[in-house]
Amino acid sequence: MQLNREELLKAYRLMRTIRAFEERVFAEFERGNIPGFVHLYNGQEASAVGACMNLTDEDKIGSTHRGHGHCIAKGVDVRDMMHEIYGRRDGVCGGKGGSMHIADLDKGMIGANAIVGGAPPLAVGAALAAKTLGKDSVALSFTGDGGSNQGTVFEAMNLAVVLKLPVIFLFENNGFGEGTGHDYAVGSRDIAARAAAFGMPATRVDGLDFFAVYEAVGEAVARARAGEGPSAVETIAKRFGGHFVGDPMLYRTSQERERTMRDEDPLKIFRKKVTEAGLLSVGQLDALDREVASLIEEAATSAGAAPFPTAADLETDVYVAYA
Amino acid sequence: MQLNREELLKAYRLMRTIRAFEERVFAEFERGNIPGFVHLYNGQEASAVGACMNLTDEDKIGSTHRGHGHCIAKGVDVRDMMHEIYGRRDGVCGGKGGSMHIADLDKGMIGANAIVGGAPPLAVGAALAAKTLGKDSVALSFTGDGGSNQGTVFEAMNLAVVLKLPVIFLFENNGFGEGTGHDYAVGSRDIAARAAAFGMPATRVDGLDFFAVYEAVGEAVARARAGEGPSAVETIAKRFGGHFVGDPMLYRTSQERERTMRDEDPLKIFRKKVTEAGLLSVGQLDALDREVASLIEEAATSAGAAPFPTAADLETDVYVAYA
Amino acid sequence: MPQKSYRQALNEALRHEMRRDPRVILIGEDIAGGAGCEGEEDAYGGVLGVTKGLVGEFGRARVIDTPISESAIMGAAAGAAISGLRPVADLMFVDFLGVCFDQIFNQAAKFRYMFGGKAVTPMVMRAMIGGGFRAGGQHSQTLHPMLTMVPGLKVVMPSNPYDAKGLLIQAIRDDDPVMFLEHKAMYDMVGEVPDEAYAIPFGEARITRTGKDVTVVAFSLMVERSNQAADLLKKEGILVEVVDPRTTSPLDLDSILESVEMTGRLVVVDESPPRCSLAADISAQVAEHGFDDLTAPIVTVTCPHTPSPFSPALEDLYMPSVERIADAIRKVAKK
Amino acid sequence: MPQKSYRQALNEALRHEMRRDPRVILIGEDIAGGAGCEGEEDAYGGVLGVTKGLVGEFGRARVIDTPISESAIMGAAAGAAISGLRPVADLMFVDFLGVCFDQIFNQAAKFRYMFGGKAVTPMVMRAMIGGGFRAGGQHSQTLHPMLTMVPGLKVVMPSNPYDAKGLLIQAIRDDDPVMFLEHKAMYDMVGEVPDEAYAIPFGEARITRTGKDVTVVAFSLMVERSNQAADLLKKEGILVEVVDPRTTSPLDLDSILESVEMTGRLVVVDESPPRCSLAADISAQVAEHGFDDLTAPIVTVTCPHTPSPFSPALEDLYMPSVERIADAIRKVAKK
Ligand SMILES: Cc1ncc(C[n+]2csc(CCOP(=O)(O)OP(=O)(O)O)c2C)c(N)n1
Ligand SMILES: Cc1ncc(C[n+]2csc(CCOP(=O)(O)OP(=O)(O)O)c2C)c(N)n1
Ligand SMILES: [Mg+2]
Ligand SMILES: [Mg+2]
Repeated sequence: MQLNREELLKAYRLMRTIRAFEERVFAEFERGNIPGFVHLYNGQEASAVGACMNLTDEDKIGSTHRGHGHCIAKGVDVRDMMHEIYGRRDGVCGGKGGSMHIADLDKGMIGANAIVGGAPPLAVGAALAAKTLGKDSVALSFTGDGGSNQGTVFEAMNLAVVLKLPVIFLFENNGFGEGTGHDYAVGSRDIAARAAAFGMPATRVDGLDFFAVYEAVGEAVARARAGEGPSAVETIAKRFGGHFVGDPMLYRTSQERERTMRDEDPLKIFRKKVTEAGLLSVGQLDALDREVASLIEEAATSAGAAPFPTAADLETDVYVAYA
Repeated sequence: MQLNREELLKAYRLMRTIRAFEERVFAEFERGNIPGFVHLYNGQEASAVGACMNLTDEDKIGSTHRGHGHCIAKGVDVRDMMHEIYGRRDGVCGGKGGSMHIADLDKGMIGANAIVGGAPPLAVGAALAAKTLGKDSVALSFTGDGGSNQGTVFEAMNLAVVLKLPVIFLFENNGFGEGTGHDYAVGSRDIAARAAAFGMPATRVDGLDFFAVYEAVGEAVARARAGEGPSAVETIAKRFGGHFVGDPMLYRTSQERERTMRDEDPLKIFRKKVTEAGLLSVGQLDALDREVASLIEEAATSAGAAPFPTAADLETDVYVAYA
Repeated sequence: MPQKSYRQALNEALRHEMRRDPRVILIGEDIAGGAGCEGEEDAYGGVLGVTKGLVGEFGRARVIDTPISESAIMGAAAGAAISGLRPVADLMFVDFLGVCFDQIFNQAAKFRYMFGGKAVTPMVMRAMIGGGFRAGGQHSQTLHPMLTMVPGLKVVMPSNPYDAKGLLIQAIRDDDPVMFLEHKAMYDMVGEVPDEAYAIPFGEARITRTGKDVTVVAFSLMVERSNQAADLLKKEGILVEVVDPRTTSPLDLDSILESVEMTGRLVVVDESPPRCSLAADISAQVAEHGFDDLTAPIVTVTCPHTPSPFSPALEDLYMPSVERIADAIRKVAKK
Repeated sequence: MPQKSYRQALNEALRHEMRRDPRVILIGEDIAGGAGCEGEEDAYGGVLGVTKGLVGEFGRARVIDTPISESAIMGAAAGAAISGLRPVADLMFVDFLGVCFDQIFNQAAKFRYMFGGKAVTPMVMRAMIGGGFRAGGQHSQTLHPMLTMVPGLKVVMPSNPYDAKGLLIQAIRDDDPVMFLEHKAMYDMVGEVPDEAYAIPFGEARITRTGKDVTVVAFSLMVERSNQAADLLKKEGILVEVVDPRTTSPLDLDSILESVEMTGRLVVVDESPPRCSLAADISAQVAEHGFDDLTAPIVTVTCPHTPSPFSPALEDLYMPSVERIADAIRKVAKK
């Protein structure tokens, strides 16, 4: 599973796009330009990108309330996403979904989800469709450490094993579920081992290391495509920020947060690896940073200027047809 | 945990009572004297009795749709139960509950349950009450092999571990969930190991052997009373009959059923053990059989003659008080 | 026309559509049965036999038995529906809604709106409803009001074998999530059912009795009971019009209003506790949009505000009976 | 009298009852917060701060943080309630009902009836309801009709800080399962709230505006909006009576009927999609029991039959507004 330069550049571009996107969303939210509440993904970029670099548009992912990174990694257009988060009519969901419901079925992104544990059963269904229709595509669901305790997730894992479906249960252990620690909420303190007991291969990897995630998920995807059934992967990577923008984060110490942002930054780690290995140059990476910066700038500016939906949009899109 | 003669007699009496009760319910149902549908427990007697012999009236059990045996083992009056199953006004639930909802809170029987997976969260709550009120009592939930796949059960196990509650998750693996085999529905094919992965001691025992169940559950109860948290026990014992009375049982072969009823009868096995060990005499056991037979005869006869509830009873017992 | 049971009509509908469209699959508990057992395949065919024989023709790849995990079943059906299949998921008893409702009302039903109209979620959820089986508080409910309430969901309540087949075929061909509610007490009801496939459009009421004095609206099992009440009252000179809307969402309000325009009197029969019921829903819509036609109070006939009792002596009093329906009609007719 | 926020009133109610009765415990996600973390205890105090400070006084043995497992939370509360505790379980957003509804409507609410009147299940389930937060389709619902429908359950919807405190105290002292619904948009609403403990009985409506022309029934956030509409219309010479029943189950129908007897006109305001809504429920009860007093159609003001939209531009149109309420009143007043 060696990655060539283009793929490495793509991986970095995606991670940087997520980082820049979230930093901009944070800033615009603080300025009051974004309605509702938003859950940011920065700090966890290697997990989404490491996973999704193994997938095509034919493959499906189901996501969470913290879905921006998953969407970007799966190829959803950041401009359409930003417009959605701003609640504008030309957002990817017409302004009807918002941050927690971004979906783009053409890209195989079957939905962020504001219900913790909502996505895994859906991913199992997407995998069932692939298998039934004789495709070799797979489905992957993202679930947090907190969400790993939701009954729907356990049911989904068991059903996937019983039906031997091509699905990957990716658990993103970022240390917290809202203001509660993983070590408290997961009784066994080992999400991967608990998943393994359902009868599937399960591994725990460093979520800061793009390459570790890419390989672990790659193996799971290969198994799935080969018809060998589901797998679970647990990635460990703390979120930089709070549960949502505005969370005072009293459950974290400032030292821990500073340490995390300094020493546990997946982008820094990626840059170090690829430059030291001579795979990419600092110049190439910096160029991408600038490119992404202007892309995000453009997205936010156009989002701020885009029109809102109107009364005519309120009652459309409920049914395909309703007598 | 040596049992004295009185305890051995009690254990046998309870198992025999369950057997005789279920055989009578079967017969009366076939005669059309019992409304609704009934799920019989014969073949699994050692599981309920082996478990409940470790419990007092202070301890709570939560049960399933196949709850007659659990109720009897926990000390619910068989006459009141029979009247309930007949739908009579003086049944243990006033005729409002029926076979699938027998409860007797004074006996620590907090309810049979017609929702598969319904009881484990309730048992966790009963255990929480015991712990909060500083009692040393415990709670035990019965769940079938099929029910072990319900999300509520997994959530209950994790919560019990997190809060270190005095609860025992007893899984009765009788081979089938309706017409589906355990080996199909439980992806891991190992309920106990799956429970262990939630972070609690879990053992699998021979559900035909009263003594094996009694000891395994006894250890779990001792741990719970000592404040050491939850445990899981899986008992293996096939039901003699169908899922419900009337089930054609096409998913079983007649040979397998005959073999089961001949070689896997917990009462026969108990009799053999205690007589060969010289703990009880055949005469004592036969005497109990006769005693139980007349008890059941009396219960069924009085049930058939008891009055039904009336219009005056229809809307009572919904609320303690309703403005 | 051939006579068939409600059960057989449903089975035919599933068979027709599975033959017609390879994307149609069935998923649920024991819809075939026998998986992982020593005995026969297709040992169950659904707890009341509706899917019997289908695994034989279509195989386990399309008739999929599952563990007891309703959230996973409904979620898998929803996820498969937005990924190219047209699943028919079996919830068995509608009473099990409580362990999987999120996947229905927050997921499947909301996809299209939340995703800005891009999602199409063609799934059917079959469930058994209703009382009369002495099945107790957790196996005798209808719960259709909880489902009718959900935007994005369609709800079907067939009252006879002919409708059962035509509405199930429509449900499977429909591109929106459909909750298809089958009354346990009707599986053995026999009626004329064509052998060929036919679809009955949603939102089109059927008038089962015509009369100028009182309008009765009823669904599912209550239609037959309302018809009996109507026949009874004819002898007393009260002419009753019975309207069976067949689907609660969409609801054919126009047909109801038309009838009320003529009769000026409305009785709504609903096998459900009264609060926020379908009876209340229809009464309120008429009280708002047909008020000027009303010459008497709108009377609802429902179950009491209690769980379903087990004892036959109580359950018979619990469900709306022909007598209670007739009394309600007499009451408004007098006014 | 001291001025306090709705949030503070609720916090006081919990504190009073926890001091008064050691059997009262709180259980839910992040009702304290900080468990298993390096930072502070009580880091959350509930997502919107209602339980802040309670863990400090009562400790983690009585303020119990849980994993994200709502079925286990509600089930544990129900099991504890029939075993001697008086739990107050926090569902957080009522939208999460779908992952735990069975433990509420098939278990807790049915125990007493199914067990022949022997069970007492004193539990309170707190949940945040309502729109206006731009929280999207899965975090903006009210769902009170689904709960009002359930026999065995009581449902409370306080519309101001004073009622919030008195009704929550009553809910905790009540021996039946109570669903206590707090509107997100009201936590910062300030009003007079006594320092001492007091209980407001269920099923007793409050008249917030008196008028002889039109009766408006509203709950929770809609009461304030209805009051504003009433004040607005006073200037137009339309005298509106606003009735806030405070609890939907039990419902003080008598107070509603009394008012309608005087006004002859009824508007029901309900922040919910229309089908099988509480608006429909109340309209139907009046159409049946107060028909002869009615001089105009009963008009309901609800959300449309769609999920909650995210965009502020749409959500403001989605929720019943003062303008829409006023228009409905004008409409019936004209008749
Ligand atoms: C069923 C349900 N319960 C609770 C919530 C509230 N909630 C939203 S996010 C969250 C924490 C999730 O933690 P985790 O799964 O670890 O994801 P993370 O936020 O860390 O990415 C909670 C409790 C919800 N949205 N859905
Ligand atoms: C939530 C739910 N799903 C499905 C059912 C229907 N049902 C009743 S019993 C049963 C099988 C249970 O199997 P198991 O747990 O092994 O218990 P057993 O019948 O073998 O004692 C099923 C599927 C139910 N009652 N509740
Ligand atoms: Mg987390
Ligand atoms: Mg079993």
